[in-house]
Amino acid sequence: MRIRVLFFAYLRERCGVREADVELPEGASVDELWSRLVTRFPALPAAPPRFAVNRVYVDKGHPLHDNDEFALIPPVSGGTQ
Amino acid sequence: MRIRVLFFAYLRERCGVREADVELPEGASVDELWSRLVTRFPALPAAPPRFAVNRVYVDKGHPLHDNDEFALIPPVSGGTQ
Amino acid sequence: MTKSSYRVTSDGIDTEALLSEVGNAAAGATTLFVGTTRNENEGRIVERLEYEVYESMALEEMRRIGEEIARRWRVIAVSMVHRVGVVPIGQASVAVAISAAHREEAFAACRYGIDTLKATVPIWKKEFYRGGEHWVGPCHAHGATV
Amino acid sequence: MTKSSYRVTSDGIDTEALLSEVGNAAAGATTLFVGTTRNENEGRIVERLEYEVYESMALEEMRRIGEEIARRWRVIAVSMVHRVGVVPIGQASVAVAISAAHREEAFAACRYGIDTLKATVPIWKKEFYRGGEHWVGPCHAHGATV
Repeated sequence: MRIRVLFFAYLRERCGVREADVELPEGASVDELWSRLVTRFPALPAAPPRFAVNRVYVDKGHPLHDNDEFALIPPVSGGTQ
Repeated sequence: MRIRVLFFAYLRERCGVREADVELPEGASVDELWSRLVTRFPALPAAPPRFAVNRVYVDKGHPLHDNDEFALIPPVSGGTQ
Repeated sequence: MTKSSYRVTSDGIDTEALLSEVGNAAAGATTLFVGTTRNENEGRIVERLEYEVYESMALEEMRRIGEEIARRWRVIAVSMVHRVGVVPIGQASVAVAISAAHREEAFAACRYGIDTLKATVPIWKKEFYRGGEHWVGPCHAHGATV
Repeated sequence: MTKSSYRVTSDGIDTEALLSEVGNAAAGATTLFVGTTRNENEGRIVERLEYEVYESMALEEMRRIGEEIARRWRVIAVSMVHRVGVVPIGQASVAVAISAAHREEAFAACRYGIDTLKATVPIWKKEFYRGGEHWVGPCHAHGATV
């Protein structure tokens, strides 16, 4: 299955991409996708950011499906104090 | 000494006056002024409202001075909920 | 040093002016509370509202509230305004605006400001509804129905 | 039934429009929070600010916050807007407006709204200051100084 991966803010700058497609075996979870990404983008930090699948926060055990939109969500800072 | 007394809201309407002058012996307190007012304005309620002297809340023991501005302050309701 | 403004007005309340009044380059957080006259109170349909004020004391009392706010929280500016006279239903009768570096202070100060204003500032509201009128206050026994 | 509006915009935030959006004859209390870009953060003089957004998720997340507010408090209307792109110093970057019958709910819902928005809505702030730039976040180790 194919997952669309989105990069934002400092992760986008460090990895130098806005998005990437990743091929994964059926039934793979967010955790497995993160491992794949760390290999492909060595600039990713060791500590994972938050993850969203189809615009909803998920934890690392979340199962992925073909065509899911997966986002790496660095610490957010909407607005000011 | 002479005290200027101000009436507001429902107390103004019940007593039918906006203000009144009251002569009191030197050294009289708010409490004594209130007793005098209850006699002069029988429409005043038995339970006293809050009192202000020269635009500051005071308690009933507060001593009065010549030309003080004394106000009967019914329950306030600034604004809405 | 806190910037402050306290007003009693018989005109409509200009919230935009209030917000720009408390604006400041150091202010990260601005809070505004607006109290609006409602068309209903305790089951009665309110047709008209009128506010009476002891103006000189109301302004002094607002200033005391502002000074207490400045003592308790690190705020940059405080503005309070209360409309008096006839206030049409759905229009603002009171507003409190606060600016501060951070939102914690801005919220706490605004809440304290409106709560204290409503408890201590000598302004009285009279509701006119179908079949009666009523001075509104914590002690409803004081209201007179005609 | 709560009325709601959620927006991400690259234009200036119109607080007056936000306030009239949540206006309602049954609303006695309106609260507004405005977050403004500051000229200083942790001792650095900030010259420019830029916000990046994951827009589709940001709007969904704001809607989820609004729905949670409607579940937890009796509010009449909720509006949230976040500005993105370059935001000049001193201008509003985010605003939350709430109307309710009573001020207790209006304050609680507004506070929850801005706190949750700042914690969960995927928007990132980059500060540009003399000699560097910096992605702002709870974890400052993630910032890159150039």
